[in-house]
Amino acid sequence: MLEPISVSLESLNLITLSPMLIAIGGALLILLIDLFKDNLDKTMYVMLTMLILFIDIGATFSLNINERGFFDLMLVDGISVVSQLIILVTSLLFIPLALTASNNRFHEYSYPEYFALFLFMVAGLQFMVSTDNLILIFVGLETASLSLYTLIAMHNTKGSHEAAIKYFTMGAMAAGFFLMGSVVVYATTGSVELYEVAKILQSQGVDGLSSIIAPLGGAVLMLVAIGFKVSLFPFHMWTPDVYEGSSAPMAGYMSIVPKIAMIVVAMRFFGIYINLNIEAVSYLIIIVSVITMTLSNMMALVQKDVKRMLAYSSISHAGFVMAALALGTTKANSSIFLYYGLFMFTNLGAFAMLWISRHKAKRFHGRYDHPYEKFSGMISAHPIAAVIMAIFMLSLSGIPPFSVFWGKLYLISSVVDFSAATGESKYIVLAIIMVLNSAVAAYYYLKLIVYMFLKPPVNELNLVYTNKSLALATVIGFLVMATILSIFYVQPLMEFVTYLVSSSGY
Amino acid sequence: MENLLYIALFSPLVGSLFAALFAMSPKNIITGIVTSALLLISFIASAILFEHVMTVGAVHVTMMDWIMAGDMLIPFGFLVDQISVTMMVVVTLVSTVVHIYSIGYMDHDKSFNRFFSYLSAFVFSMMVLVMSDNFLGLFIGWEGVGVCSWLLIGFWYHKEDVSRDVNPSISPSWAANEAFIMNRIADLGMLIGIFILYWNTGSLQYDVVFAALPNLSDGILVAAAIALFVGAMGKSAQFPLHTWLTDAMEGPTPVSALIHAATMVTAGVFLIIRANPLYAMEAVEWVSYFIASLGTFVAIFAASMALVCRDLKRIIAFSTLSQLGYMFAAAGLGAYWIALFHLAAHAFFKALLFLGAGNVMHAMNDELDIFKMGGLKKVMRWTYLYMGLASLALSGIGIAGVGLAGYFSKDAIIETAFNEQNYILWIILIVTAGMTAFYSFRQVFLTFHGSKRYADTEIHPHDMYKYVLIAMSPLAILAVIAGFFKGWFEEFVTVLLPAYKMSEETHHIAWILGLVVIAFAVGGIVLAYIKYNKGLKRNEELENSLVYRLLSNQYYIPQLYDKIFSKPYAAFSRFSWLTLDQKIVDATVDGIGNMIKTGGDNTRKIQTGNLSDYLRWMARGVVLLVIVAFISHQLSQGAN
Amino acid sequence: MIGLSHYLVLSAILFSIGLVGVLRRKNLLMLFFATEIMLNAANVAFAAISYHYNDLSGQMFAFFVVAVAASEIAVGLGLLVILYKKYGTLDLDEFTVMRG
Amino acid sequence: MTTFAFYFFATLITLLFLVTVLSRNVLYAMTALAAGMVLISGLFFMLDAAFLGAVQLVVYVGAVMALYSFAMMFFDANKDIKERNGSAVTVFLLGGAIAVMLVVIFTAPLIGQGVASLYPPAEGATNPQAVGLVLFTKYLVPFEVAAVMLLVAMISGIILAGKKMDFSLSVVEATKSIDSKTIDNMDNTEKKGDK
Repeated sequence: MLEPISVSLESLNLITLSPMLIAIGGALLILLIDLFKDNLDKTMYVMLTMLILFIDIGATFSLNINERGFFDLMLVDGISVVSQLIILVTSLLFIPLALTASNNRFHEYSYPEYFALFLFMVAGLQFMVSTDNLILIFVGLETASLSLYTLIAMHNTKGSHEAAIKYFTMGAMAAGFFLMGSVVVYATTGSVELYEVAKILQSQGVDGLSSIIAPLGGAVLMLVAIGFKVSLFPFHMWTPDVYEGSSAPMAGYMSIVPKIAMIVVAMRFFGIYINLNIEAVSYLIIIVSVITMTLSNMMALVQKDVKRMLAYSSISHAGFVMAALALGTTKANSSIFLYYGLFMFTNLGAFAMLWISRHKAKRFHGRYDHPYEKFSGMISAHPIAAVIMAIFMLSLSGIPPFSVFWGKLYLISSVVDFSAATGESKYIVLAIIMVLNSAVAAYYYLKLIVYMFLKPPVNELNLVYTNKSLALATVIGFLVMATILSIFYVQPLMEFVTYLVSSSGY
Repeated sequence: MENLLYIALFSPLVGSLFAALFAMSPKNIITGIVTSALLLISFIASAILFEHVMTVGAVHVTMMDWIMAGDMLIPFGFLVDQISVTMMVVVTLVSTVVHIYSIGYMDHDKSFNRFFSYLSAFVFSMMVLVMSDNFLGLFIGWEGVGVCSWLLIGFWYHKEDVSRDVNPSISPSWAANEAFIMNRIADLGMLIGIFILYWNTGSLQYDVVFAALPNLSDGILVAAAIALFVGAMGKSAQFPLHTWLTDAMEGPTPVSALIHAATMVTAGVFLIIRANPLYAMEAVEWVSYFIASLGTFVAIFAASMALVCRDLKRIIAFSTLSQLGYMFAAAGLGAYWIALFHLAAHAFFKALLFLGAGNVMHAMNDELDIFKMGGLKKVMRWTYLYMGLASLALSGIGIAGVGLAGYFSKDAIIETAFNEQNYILWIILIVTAGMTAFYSFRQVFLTFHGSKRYADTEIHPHDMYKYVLIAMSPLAILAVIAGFFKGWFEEFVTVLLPAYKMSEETHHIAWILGLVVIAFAVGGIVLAYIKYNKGLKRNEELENSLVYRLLSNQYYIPQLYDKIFSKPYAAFSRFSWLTLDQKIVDATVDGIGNMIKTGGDNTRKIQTGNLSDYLRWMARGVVLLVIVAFISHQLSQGAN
Repeated sequence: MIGLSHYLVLSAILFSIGLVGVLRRKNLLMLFFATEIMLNAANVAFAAISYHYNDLSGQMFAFFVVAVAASEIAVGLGLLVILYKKYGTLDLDEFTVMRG
Repeated sequence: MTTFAFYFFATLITLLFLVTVLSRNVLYAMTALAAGMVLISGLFFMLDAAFLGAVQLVVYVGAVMALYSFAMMFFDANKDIKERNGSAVTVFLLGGAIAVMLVVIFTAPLIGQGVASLYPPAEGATNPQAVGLVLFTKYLVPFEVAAVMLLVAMISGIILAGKKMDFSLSVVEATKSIDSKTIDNMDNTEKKGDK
């Protein structure tokens, strides 16, 4: 007979689980409420979800940094906390976008389960970032992804179904590659826990071609899965279609939250290689990200639809960020989080502006709902909306003093610093490519401004803000203020992020 | 003093915001008056600061620490020293005049309030640009004036696009975009320069950066100097990035006067003057020399185009280009204070010239073709006087220490070229001076003298409102007297800028040199007078008939001169304008844009919408990654 | 003697078979079959490595992969049902409205 | 004996999966898939992973296949599927290339040889017991997350296949879009903008 195992409760450090448990508990609560009381107004659910997210943020803040819990499975370190905060704040800003004008009720919000699935997804992503065990990463990732596919499809238009199936199928294939990557890691080191993997690789050494093949192959396979989620070329194909098909806020949400979670995983995984000075992996990531940002910029340039343009632009932003990830310095890693933190306000805001112009019956165009023409002459019809949209576009193109500018500034300066520190001039080339790309990118953002400010309106069917409600206006107002006033908080924010990131050695 | 500094800086911003409040409402004269008054306040504050700097010394305030993270510290402060206070006084003075002028000029425009909002916003950005004590603040001001310039050039955005044959600048929005894009290309260079400096000196503060310069390696100095100059080239429209400036004349005339003559375009010169410790380094000597040569080239290049131009505003724009060339020549030769002096003097008479042109346009119902004007001097007495004065100043008329503004400033530049024993530049600059005089007066005579060629149209010209004319008078006065302050100004700015003295020999023959210049200038005027004073017969093919008339009316110029020199020269002017300018330069810019676009179109084709294709691309991506990984491995092995 | 690498090569072959299926199938239902093969190929490898190192992590991983596969099918089939209702087909060549 | 069993299973599984991937008949494909899954559980038993083998049998052959057969009936797919499979060369080339790549990776020397096992099976425990011990201590959290995931899948399945999705609130059916003339105009303005 086997000995019973006794485990003391303190050693489990259950507090590390509290943020996820709050999200899961909240989701279950919503399901229960729905079970007992039908036909509650969606406002109630929105408020409840926001409350749960608030408590979740509080719980995340109260975590001690650099602790492990639950048989060392859970890992609460700086990047876990900062990414959870980004995820939760974005979610908190995303959920009120459900409160569209009362005459315009969209399909997904008629389900209380929407909010439950949303919270499950948040919990899955939180698990994904607060562990370095490949098993839990995989399970968390799949929980989040499966919820996300459903959330997209629940918008219930033909486009959203097409989007969901494309995302789902490509996601299944990416999951296969994630597993094969894990197999290679497991086969080479005998462990699926990244800190053990790092230790073993460190002790065994990886010099010579024969011993590098397996680790490099693992990195390639993992990069497929990571590249899919972060949308790097050529695994980005789903991005424009899925963003176009899903509702605008969901597209904005997807351009930030799942990506930041996967970036944390990438940081943990590729961090091993970078610490071991396996330069090939850094080059690999940099080459892919340079291709990504360049090609997606070129494709964004020729788009006719603003939403698709924003989709391509978010791919190019992701390429930007991945280039910094390959450096592995504290400054680069901190500026990645800063970048996404600042990008979040602007990008979510831009998508929210598309959202308020959405109309159930009137589509602007048989194929596109948000072509550039829709916004022409907007300055005369809706001056305030035009100015807000212009601010978001200026920010996205990295014009000071708006938020994304600071992100770009820190990101590029981290590359330059790295080059100065290592004395490798080729990283200066990378910085120049990044600057050139943002110069090209400015063209398509400014194109929208030109349409809004300098072109005459196309016809009567100009955008009518049917979707505008107090809640949406509040969220957008907040996002605009956050974008404009970034100059005042960027410095403490950077300090906070740097403190968190550096305290756990990234 | 600190308060005065903030008053000078922020009153334009307050004015702009005030006008912006009424941006959407119908014309309200109050916005014009309030913004003008605030600018006047700003001017007075600047003037007091000027006095303060002269008697006490520079004012340096740090408003706040802007970014402070890790090892990155960028305090945001303002510096009022001899250089910036000169710029401040010039900018606020010209702006005040232009604002008051615009109240009259924009009288009938329905976007009156919006115009003032933009214009004041421009002044604020310009003040940030000149007053900042670091490169980042300068860059922000730099971008700010770029955006305002874009908004103002495209102010009449509702005008339709037309073909290049009808209007060389197609439409205001097209011109605005061209200006913006060209400037962004240059800004990129500037940003790189700033980065190079920051990453090598660890700061963006002027004083810190300049103090650290001697420790840097030559290569870095040269790279920074070149990169910053690229930025300056864009803003100051130097070859080959000059095409936007003439097209920018699509904007309202006060805008041309303020932004595209007096202030913004001189920002490039300002940058070089500001960064004079860098450009004075031994290692970057040849960059400075290149700047001087390019400036000289632009001076004659632009002047040659002005010779054949028929468009009133474009002539002045070419002339601006040419004068900017002079300024760069001076700065490149190390005579920074002379460049700054010419900058200030030029601001006065060029703004006056533009405003005068605005009056003419206003009178002629926006007609710009000087061949369709003539004989306006009777009906527009004041404007005639102003433009005549300004043209005299531009041509640099004067003798024996008495003369108009241009006489002192431009001659000093030409003298500098001689003093540097750079006789090629000297000769080119002198010839340009002659050309300048010729085209300035060709324009004046064609506009104001001769017969009324507009007589068969419905136009009944009349002079501008009285208050507008009075408002222009300070500029006129300054255009006349500014030169007398030369010695005093030299004393004032050389506290900060390197003193530039002529050598003994130059000093001795200075009067001869001056005489040569005057001879050329007077020659130009006389030539113009002879050719155009009596008006223009416009019944024949213009280019040829001009040459023909010259031949038949030959007074001084022999036949040979016409055949060998004048005709090819006219052809060369046309060639440089049509081919060099439009075909090569424009085509290159367009070509790069098209290339990127085509690339986008082609790449876009892989996005077929078919899931199978996407999945296959993923698989291709895996194979691609393997190849890239292999290459990366080889690369990293090669590096070790 | 059958060693680890035999199993790993088998796993690689099975994975590639699944991949070929994913790439060539146009019918979404049959495409899903192929994704199952890919997941199973990974499971074989996990079980074999687990046996080789005498370490249970691999079996754990395989266990969770099975759970994930089951969940994916539930969601995937839900999507297929709704697609079939709206489009009347499962041929993915029909779902190409969004492109460019 | 094990050698024979391995090659027997391996060949059979490969062939069956090839049938799954290449067959034009859904029924054949599904049956082959199910049979392949059963044989894979045989491999698991050979690898001393009895519990995993059982799970494989129960979940795949029991649950997954049942789901697929229901789906097959729903989609009325009980006949040959017509597919325009296009360029078979690309597909097989890609598949082959990736197979070669994986084989190269797997046959490369594994540097973890001789590393001490982190989670060895408990002494004297049968495989299910040992699995249980690890699963409910170390891997309790993923286990619970997997439970959440299954809940998510259930909710998703119910919602997506539910009747409420038949009628969309997100669009009004009579979609009013701009006529083709406006689209032409759009193209024209675009061309003009390109200049």
